[in-house]
Amino acid sequence: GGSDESSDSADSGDSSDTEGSSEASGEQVLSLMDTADIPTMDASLATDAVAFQWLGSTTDGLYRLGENGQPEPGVAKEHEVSEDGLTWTFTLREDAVWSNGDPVTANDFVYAWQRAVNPDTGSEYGPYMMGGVIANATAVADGEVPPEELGVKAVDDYTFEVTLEKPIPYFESMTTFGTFLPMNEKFVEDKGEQYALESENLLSNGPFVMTEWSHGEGWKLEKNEDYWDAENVQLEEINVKVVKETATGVNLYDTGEVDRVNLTSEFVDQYRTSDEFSVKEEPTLFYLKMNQESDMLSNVKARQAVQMVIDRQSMIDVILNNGSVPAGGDVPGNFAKHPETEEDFREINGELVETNVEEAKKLWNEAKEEEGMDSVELEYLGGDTETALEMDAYLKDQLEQLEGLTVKVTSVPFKERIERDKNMEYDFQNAGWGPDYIDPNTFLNMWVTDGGNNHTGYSSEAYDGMIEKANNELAQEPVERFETFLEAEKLLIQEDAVLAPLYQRAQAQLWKPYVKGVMAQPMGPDYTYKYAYIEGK
Amino acid sequence: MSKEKLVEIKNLKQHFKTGRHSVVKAVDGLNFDIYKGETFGLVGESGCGKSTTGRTIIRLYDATDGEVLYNGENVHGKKSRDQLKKFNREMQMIFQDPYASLNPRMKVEDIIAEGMDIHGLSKDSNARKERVHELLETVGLNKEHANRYPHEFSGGQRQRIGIARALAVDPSFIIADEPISALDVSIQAQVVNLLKKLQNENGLTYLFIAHDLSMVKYISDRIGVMYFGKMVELADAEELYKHPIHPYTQSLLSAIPLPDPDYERSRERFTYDPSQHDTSEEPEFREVRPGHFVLCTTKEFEQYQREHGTGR
Amino acid sequence: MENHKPNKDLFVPVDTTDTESEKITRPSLSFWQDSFIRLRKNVGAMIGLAVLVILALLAIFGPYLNDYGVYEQDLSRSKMPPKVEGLGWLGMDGTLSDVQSAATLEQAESKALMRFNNQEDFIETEVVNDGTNGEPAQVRATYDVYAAKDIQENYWFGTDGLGRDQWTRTWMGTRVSLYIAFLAAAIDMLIGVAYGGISAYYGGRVDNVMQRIIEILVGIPNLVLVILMILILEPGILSITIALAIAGWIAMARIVRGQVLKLKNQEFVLASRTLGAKDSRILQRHLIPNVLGLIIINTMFSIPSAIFFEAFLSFIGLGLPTPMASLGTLINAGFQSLQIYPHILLFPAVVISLIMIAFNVLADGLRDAFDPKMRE
Amino acid sequence: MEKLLEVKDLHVSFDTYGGEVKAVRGVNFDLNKGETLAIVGESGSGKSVTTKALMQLIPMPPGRIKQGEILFEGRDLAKMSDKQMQKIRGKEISMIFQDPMTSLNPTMKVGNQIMEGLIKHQKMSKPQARKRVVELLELVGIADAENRMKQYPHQFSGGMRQRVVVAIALACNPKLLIADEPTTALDVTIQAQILELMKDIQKKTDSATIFITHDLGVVANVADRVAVMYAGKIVEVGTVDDIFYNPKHPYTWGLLGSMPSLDSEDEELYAIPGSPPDLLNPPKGDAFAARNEYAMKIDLEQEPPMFKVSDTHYAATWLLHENAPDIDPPAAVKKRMEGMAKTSGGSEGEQR
Amino acid sequence: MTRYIIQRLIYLVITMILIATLTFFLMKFLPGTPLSAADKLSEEQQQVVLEKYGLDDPVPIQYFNYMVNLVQGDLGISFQFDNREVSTIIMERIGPSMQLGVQAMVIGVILGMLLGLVSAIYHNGFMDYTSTFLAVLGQSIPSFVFAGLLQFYIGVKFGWFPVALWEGWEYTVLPTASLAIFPIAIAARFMRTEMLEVMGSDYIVTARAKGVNKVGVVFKHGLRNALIPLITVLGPLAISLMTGSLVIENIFAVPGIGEQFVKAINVNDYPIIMGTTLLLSFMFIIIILVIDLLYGVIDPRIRLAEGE
Ligand SMILES: Nc1ncnc2c1ncn2[C@@H]1O[C@H](COP(=O)(O)OP(=O)(O)OP(=O)(O)O)[C@@H](O)[C@H]1O
Ligand SMILES: Nc1ncnc2c1ncn2[C@@H]1O[C@H](COP(=O)(O)OP(=O)(O)OP(=O)(O)O)[C@@H](O)[C@H]1O
Ligand SMILES: [Mg+2]
Ligand SMILES: [Mg+2]
Repeated sequence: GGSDESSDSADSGDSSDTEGSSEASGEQVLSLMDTADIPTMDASLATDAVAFQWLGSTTDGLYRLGENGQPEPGVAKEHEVSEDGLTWTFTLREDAVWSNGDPVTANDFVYAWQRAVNPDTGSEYGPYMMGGVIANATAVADGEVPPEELGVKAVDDYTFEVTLEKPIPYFESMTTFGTFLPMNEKFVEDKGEQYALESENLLSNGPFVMTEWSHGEGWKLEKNEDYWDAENVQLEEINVKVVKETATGVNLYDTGEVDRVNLTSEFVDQYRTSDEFSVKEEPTLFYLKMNQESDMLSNVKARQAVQMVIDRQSMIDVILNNGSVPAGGDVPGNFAKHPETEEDFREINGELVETNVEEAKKLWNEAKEEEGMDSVELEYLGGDTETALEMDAYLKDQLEQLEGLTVKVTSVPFKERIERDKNMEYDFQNAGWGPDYIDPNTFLNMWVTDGGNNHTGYSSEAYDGMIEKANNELAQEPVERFETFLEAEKLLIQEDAVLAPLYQRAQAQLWKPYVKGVMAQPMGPDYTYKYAYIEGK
Repeated sequence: MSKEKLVEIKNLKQHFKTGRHSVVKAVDGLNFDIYKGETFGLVGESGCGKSTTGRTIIRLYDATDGEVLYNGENVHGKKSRDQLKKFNREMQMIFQDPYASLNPRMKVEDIIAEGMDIHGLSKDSNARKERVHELLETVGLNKEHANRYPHEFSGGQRQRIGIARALAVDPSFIIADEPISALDVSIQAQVVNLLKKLQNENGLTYLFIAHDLSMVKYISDRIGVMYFGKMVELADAEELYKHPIHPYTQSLLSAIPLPDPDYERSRERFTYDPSQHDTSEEPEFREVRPGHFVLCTTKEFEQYQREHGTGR
Repeated sequence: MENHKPNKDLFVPVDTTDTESEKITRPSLSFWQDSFIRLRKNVGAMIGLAVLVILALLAIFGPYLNDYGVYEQDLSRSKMPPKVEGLGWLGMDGTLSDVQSAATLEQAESKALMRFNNQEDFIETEVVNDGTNGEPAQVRATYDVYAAKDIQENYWFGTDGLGRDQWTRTWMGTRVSLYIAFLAAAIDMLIGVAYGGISAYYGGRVDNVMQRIIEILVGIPNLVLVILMILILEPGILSITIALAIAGWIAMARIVRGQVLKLKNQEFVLASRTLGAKDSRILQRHLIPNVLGLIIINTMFSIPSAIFFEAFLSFIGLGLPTPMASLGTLINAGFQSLQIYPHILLFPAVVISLIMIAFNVLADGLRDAFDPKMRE
Repeated sequence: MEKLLEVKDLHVSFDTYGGEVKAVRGVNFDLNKGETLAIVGESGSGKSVTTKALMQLIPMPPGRIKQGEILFEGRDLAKMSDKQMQKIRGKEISMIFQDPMTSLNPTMKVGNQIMEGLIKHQKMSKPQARKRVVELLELVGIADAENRMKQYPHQFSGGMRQRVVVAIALACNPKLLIADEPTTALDVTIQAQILELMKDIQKKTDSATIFITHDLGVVANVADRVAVMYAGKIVEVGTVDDIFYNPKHPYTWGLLGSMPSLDSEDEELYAIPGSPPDLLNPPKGDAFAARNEYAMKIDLEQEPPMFKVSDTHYAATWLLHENAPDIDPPAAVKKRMEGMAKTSGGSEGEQR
Repeated sequence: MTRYIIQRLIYLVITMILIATLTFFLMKFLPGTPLSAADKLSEEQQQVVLEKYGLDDPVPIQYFNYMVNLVQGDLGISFQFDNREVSTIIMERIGPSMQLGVQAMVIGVILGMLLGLVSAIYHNGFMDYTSTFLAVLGQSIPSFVFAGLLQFYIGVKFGWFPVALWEGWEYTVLPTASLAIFPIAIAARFMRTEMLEVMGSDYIVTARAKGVNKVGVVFKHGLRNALIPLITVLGPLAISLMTGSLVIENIFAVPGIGEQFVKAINVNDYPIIMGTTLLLSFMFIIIILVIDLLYGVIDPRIRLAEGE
């Protein structure tokens, strides 16, 4: 989903040591911190990384993300896909139970998914994730048909059948996402409004149970002894504290109160030499959005000039200083692989933008001529966090190398930026995007004409055609589909210069050496703690 | 002394609201006249309403009831700005506290000339300056003082500046509200002498308020004694001193310490007990001896007449 | 008694009347001169004043004293330590240093070098603890950044994260902070004085209504009011100023009201009224000049609070938009690097503290100077 | 008579912005047991400073006792430490101040304020002290003392407050009572009551009193002896009759002359011209010279010593020097002297 | 007295209504919605969500509903925490803030007073200059700078107290200290000035003339009278604590209301902003009321004047 330098969870980790079978020793307690409270533990309502993280730790969906971001069995043992790719039948394991003893059944999925798209629930991610994916989801969400019409069915207690709108090659990875987690109907209805507001009003069927939740202060997870895979879970307890200031977090880390802390650039200098320092790559991409309805920016040469004038490497080295890498296009590196060659998407397409100030100035001047303008003041919509402010100041400076361009920076909170984005009240906008499922489509799809998150005024028949084709005709043809996406990205970035890619985010962090087995994930929950353990504390 | 009435005070009342339900009757039905060219002394203990009387007469307060006639004209009716201005020139006031009555941020020249500025009495700044110098000399200061600030002066000098300010608009009636009680003994005489001199030279009329009977007696032609918002006795100065009739007046007179050890050794003090009065009827102001009025009931009136007789 | 034998000639009367008697011995000084003399004798206040003047001068001219622009960035020179020729002993020698510890001396040494990107030519290492006493070995590395980057000119206050000159930015920030403070104080003074003055002078029903309004305003914490205002108006100099003005004048209004209430029954005001003065004259000539001292003092106190408030707003993310700098935004930016690049925080923090101290001391001095009890 | 107090060559100065204010410049006087000494003189002449110096109550800094001895029953108070003074203050010497409105602690119950000294100096227990407070309040004429002592000062009228102040001063039966303008803030009628009260009590307890005022009427009422102060010095001292009926110093003349008597006629009052000298730079010679219409050349050059008029009567003016011309006191003063002659038959009449 | 309190309470209600109205309409000016993923929803779907928050009604009706709910203690539901009642959220957070505030206030006022007293007693002496200097310093350095230094040196370097978090009494030490510095400074300076003023007044001289010793004079006679003006600054002090706590709570990871308020501001969570505003205003008015009553306790003159 949409990303902001600050709005994401501070939670991330090192996956250096992932052999789950290693012997655990010492107290199996993991101490963590998050920069924000959990907004909700109701899977239908969850929208942000913190919520998905802890939902993921306490609840198993059909599948869950395992090693290297690959789905591994959760409540579903296996599944079959029909010939046309539209009907998916999942076979559920029979030993999965809720923490109140109820078995996890197909109906729990039917209930949860229907609830997610039911307009009465007020879910935002339900319609977003399921719309256009599961049959009738959009119609249900818009209140045109009742939730019962959603394309999901409990064939029997342990057989769950899903009908898709169209073939979705990446549907398996989607089912790991928080919105698709099951819910115990009886329990949820019982609790009513109070459901998921406190730790007592929660059920879990995953590796951990949330046993304490002091809002604003922190929460505690304990090992779920009834978990079907309990024997592979070694951690007894996870304690999470809410800490907003990085400096405070670092101090807590130094005094041994927490086992991991995320570093901002200032602290990277201080800790880079530490053995405990590491960098976690994320498939989250940041770019400068340009409003094509603005003066000058309607001109493709002007946009190309913007792409070229920014020295991204320096920005990353100095301002971010956290292992982030320059973004070469619209799809991050280490995210999608060629179905046959296993080559990385990013590597194939390479750097689609280069920094060339001379060229940029030339293009800009040409554009000025074409547009008949001599000078222009453009508004830059930026974030209000410390790093964002610095970056914005830097970008302003960089952009103003283009003669006649004055950049006015407006710093607003994340939500307000989204609001302005929707109304296209900006000229430049520093925006980011993280994947909702593991497929290039999650990045490329939004730039189609009237795409849900386009808001740049970009509309290209050629581009729309390519994406359309990839998602329909080529749905069952992985290789060609992949290549179409490669083409589309080139068109988007190189020819039409819709965005100026900035960087792919990484997270510098300190991590106590005795913590092992934490896996970082590209989407959904940032980490899998199921296999984590403490050794040598 | 001509017996022409300059100011007539008729049933003057001034009540202050001090709370939702409490009212202070600071002045409660005063009747007296002040003749042209005389000094009318008003005495009474602290808080009996002397200042309030003075301030009400000069319109600093709007009277609750009653009227004040100046040259036969009611001062308290609604008046136009011009009429008010005229009145402001006729009647002036000298205040009790020489420290509080001069604006510490103004030069003496501006303080004295303020009335002239308001009434446009000086043609230009030279004329203004000259008039100020003239006034300063009249009150016994010199022109060098015009450029100074009040805090550089002693109490007596300040009081003289206050007098000069009042004189600047050529008033014919001056209310002096305890003009000397805040001053040192050695200075008091300076001010009193000055007031007397001005009266002789300019034919001023004074309402002289004080609680010190000896000074009042010295300066006044007639004296009114106030007690709790009411006038209890009114007579010529000599007469009042020699024949105090109302018990309050007697107690007041007996309390004044005089700079005469022998007198003091032999002095007897009367204490006034308001409950000694006859309460059978509302007391009225009656002439016990010629020109000598006392607040009393009929019964008391007869008694007073018996005791003090008519004339001697 | 001692027997005096003074010269007989001395026993002749002399005329003393008038010559000496009315002479005023003290020099003619206006109230303000008088106050100023007292202020001048107050060492603290004078130092405060001097500091303010110097800071103001630096705020005006400081940015031009070197060649760096306010917004001029150079990422290759980010976070440079301060360097002033001759002030090396103060730590302003253009080097960074850090202590690294590891199990063995070699490891510690290599870490120390790595800390500054292994630019061995410019790093001096020093063993703090050789690790033989059972504790981890510690090595201090001192890195000459200026030499390493071959920078000739000095950054007196170092640079910030974007390689902008901190000296220039600090004084630009001081400029903004002083501007905010003075403007807010001025508006505060205008509204507060007028409100309090009118309320007290006209009294009665006017006063009643105006006081009820104040009572309600008092009930809303300023902080909340200001934040709400800033949320509505976009963050920026203007909105901070407006917000401060909205919330800050109440104290002033109350003070002025109290004072005018006291003054308006003073005899010199009554005297003016008996002379027929109009309200406007009384307000202008008599009341305001007499409250002015208090107004000035109160303003002296509200100035630092305005500066503080701006810093606070910056800290919670409602400060000035980038790349503008106020002391508040600079402190906020530097706060994160407190431990490793303290200079980024240090200079703005010192300046803001100096301003606060100076204003506080000056206000105290003024209070003494204007205090009538201190008048001789 | 037994000497209770002897003040010798007392100098007190204040260090101010403007320089050294020499508030008291060599004051000498003594006081016998049971006697009332009135100190008169206009505002700023150093009356309060002198008496505060006796009890070491001058704010230090800026004030300081520059030199002089204050012998109280032979002990020099000027050399005592604050600790030692605490035993004397309130117990052996107590003080009544001018303003009843401000000299009581507004936040403390009246009874407690009186009790404080009793508990401290008389080592009384609380109930004992309370009983004594009731007695004292009744003594100074406050009815319903039991209840009144539980009230706060603002619930008392001005006259009653001044009575409380008197009660505080009297609490420990001091040997010396200093009353610094105890009635200036009061109305004439209440003033008379307080004066009577004080005289009564003094008679009962046989304490000595120093009574400060600038009201000669009050002096005539209370004093046995009078000291006239001018510009930090005592310029004339004598019995009350000496001062009123045979004044020798022109300043005393001025004071007396400026008060109208009830039978004085319409003539102009005798006023002292000008204003007192600035104690920052006291003039050379006689400080009063500038306002003295009888001033002589020598007044401008040399300070006059104390000339003896009689055993009880001294004055510091060159007019008493043998070389000085004979000068008649002003008419107003003369009249007073005559009045005296009429009633008691001699201008140098002795006190009792 | 009771009548006075009742009158004040009526004012309180009026003030609260006005504040509620003011904040409500101010909020209506602001952009932002409860949607956290507005970028992903169609207009209709967004409408559905808005309905849940009652934001689809016309503003006057929203206002009416808001006020009606407010009277019933219902402040609506938070934008950022789905389905959670604002009142619950605020109540959960108020405890730590109150504890910190009260601790800091008590420590601040007591220590400050002592410092001021020392200053006044040793007027113009070394102690006076030292404590005045400390007071000015405390008043001049932003509390968050103090907090950062305390955390680093006391917490990390010396390890005397926990660095941050909220798990027991010892965790309150550093935040309380950071918060108390300003009140200490203010109280000290005020106390000093007032004490000096009081020490120059007539009744102090009277007390000294009674033979009361210096300490007795200061504590029995001076203190109470010097307190009267000091009480006046308690209100502003309370505000400064509120201001301070916003950042201090952030820095020390205290789960308090201030920290939440800042967060709510940053994410435009209007129901929480409004709720917190109302709560802060309410507390503030109560503080002012208490202070006014305190006046009466300390100064008998005021007690009587208002009693009637
Ligand atoms: N503005 C006012 N509001 C309420 N009460 C007032 C006001 N002015 C005067 N009073 C009251 O009216 C009464 C008379 O006051 P006034 O000042 O006239 O007395 P006074 O005789 O001049 O006393 P003093 O000798 O002390 O000057 C007093 O009780 C006083 O408290
Ligand atoms: N604290 C002080 N600082 C400086 N000068 C002082 C101080 N106290 C008194 N003085 C000066 O000492 C001189 C004598 O003052 P003192 O109070 O003794 O006069 P006083 O005779 O008691 O007058 P009053 O009748 O007004 O009480 C005055 O000139 C006064 O200005
Ligand atoms: Mg009066
Ligand atoms: Mg005195």
